[in-house]
Amino acid sequence: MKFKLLYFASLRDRAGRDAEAVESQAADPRALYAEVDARHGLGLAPERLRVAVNGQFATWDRALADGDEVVFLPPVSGG
Amino acid sequence: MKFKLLYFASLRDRAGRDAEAVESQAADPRALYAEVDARHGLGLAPERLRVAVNGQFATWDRALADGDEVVFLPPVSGG
Amino acid sequence: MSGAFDLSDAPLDLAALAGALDSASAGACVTFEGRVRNHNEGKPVVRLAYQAYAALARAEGERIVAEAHERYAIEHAACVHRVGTLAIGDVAVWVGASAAHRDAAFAACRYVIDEIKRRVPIWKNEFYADGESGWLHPDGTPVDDGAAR
Amino acid sequence: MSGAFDLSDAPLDLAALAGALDSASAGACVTFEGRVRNHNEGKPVVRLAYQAYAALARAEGERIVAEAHERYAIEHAACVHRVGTLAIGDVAVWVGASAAHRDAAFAACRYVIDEIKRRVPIWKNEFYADGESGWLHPDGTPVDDGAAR
Repeated sequence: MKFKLLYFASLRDRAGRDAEAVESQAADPRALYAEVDARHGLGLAPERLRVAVNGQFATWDRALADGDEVVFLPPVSGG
Repeated sequence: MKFKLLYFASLRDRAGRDAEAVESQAADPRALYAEVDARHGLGLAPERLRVAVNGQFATWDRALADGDEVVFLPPVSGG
Repeated sequence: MSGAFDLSDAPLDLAALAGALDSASAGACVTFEGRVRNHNEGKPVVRLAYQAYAALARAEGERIVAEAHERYAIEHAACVHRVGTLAIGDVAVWVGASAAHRDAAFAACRYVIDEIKRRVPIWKNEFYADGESGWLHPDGTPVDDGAAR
Repeated sequence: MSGAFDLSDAPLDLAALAGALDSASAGACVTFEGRVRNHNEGKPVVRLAYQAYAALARAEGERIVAEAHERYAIEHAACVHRVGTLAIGDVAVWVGASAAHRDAAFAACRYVIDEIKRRVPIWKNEFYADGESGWLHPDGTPVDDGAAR
């Protein structure tokens, strides 16, 4: 399946990009994060992140579908 | 002794004036209020008022001196 | 602390008031505006007038702002209260507080408006659509209504 | 509710924002401004930059303002958050709430800023006087500082 990933904040710095297209067999965000973390060394354990799929907050074991936009969200610090 | 009285809000309406010079032997604000209430029918019991003497909050049994400015203050409603 | 509390018989310049709270170290600024509502206790209000015992009002207002500085870690606080005749929507009272953190700014702003309403010798006379008017209690009920509430 | 929450890459027009809270029946208006401070955790800050996941930030921001309407008896509420590079003193986030009574206006304003800081996907990168920079946690501590606090 093909996924579109967006990176923000420290994950963007570590990945060295703000977006990437990824080809993966990951069934859920947990498996997908393990893959990209292994490749980029993102530096944050998944317990410290939230995940969004197609612009909405999602659970780590949500089933992914081809074409999904997946975003791993570092702890927020707006305001 | 001579006192200067100022009137505000409903007391001003009842007294029909915003200030008056009063000649009185009243020893404290309590006695002075009884006199002016009897004359003007001010309509508020002293328990519902505060009193100020010479621009500062005062007690009802404070000794008055010749020339004092005495103000009986209805319940406030600013804001 | 000069000008921490003031009375004004002219419309308030809110931008100028807020500007006085600026500080490079203040991360949080909270303001409160009290405006003339078009109703009170179910009666339509057309305008209102404030009377103040000016000398004591200024002294007590300054005291309240000073207390806010003692109680909360704020950088600036100020309050201005209108006197005279106001129309619906006019700002009757403005309070602002700035601080490094928002807890202190919110608490100080709330403290000042609560104490102003409780302690400062200012009186509100509401004029109703039916031609009547009446002086108000701090809780918004009429002074001349003898019944306890 | 359109425009109840927005992101802006340009300086905020505070007067225009406050004007949107006006209502003839609103007696109380509370605003919060979060400004860029010149220090954090004891380090001098020279500027900062905000990144946002814009689509989700807008949706979550609108949800928070809608929650404020459900929880408190308010007439209007709104919030705008800056993105991009800001200088010391710039307003980074503005929240306003109006209501018939001040309890609701204070509570709603506080609710919105607290939830915005907790839930909306916006990240702050501080640039320090020593040339370093760092992404921040919600509590203002650095993300990359491994030690628990």
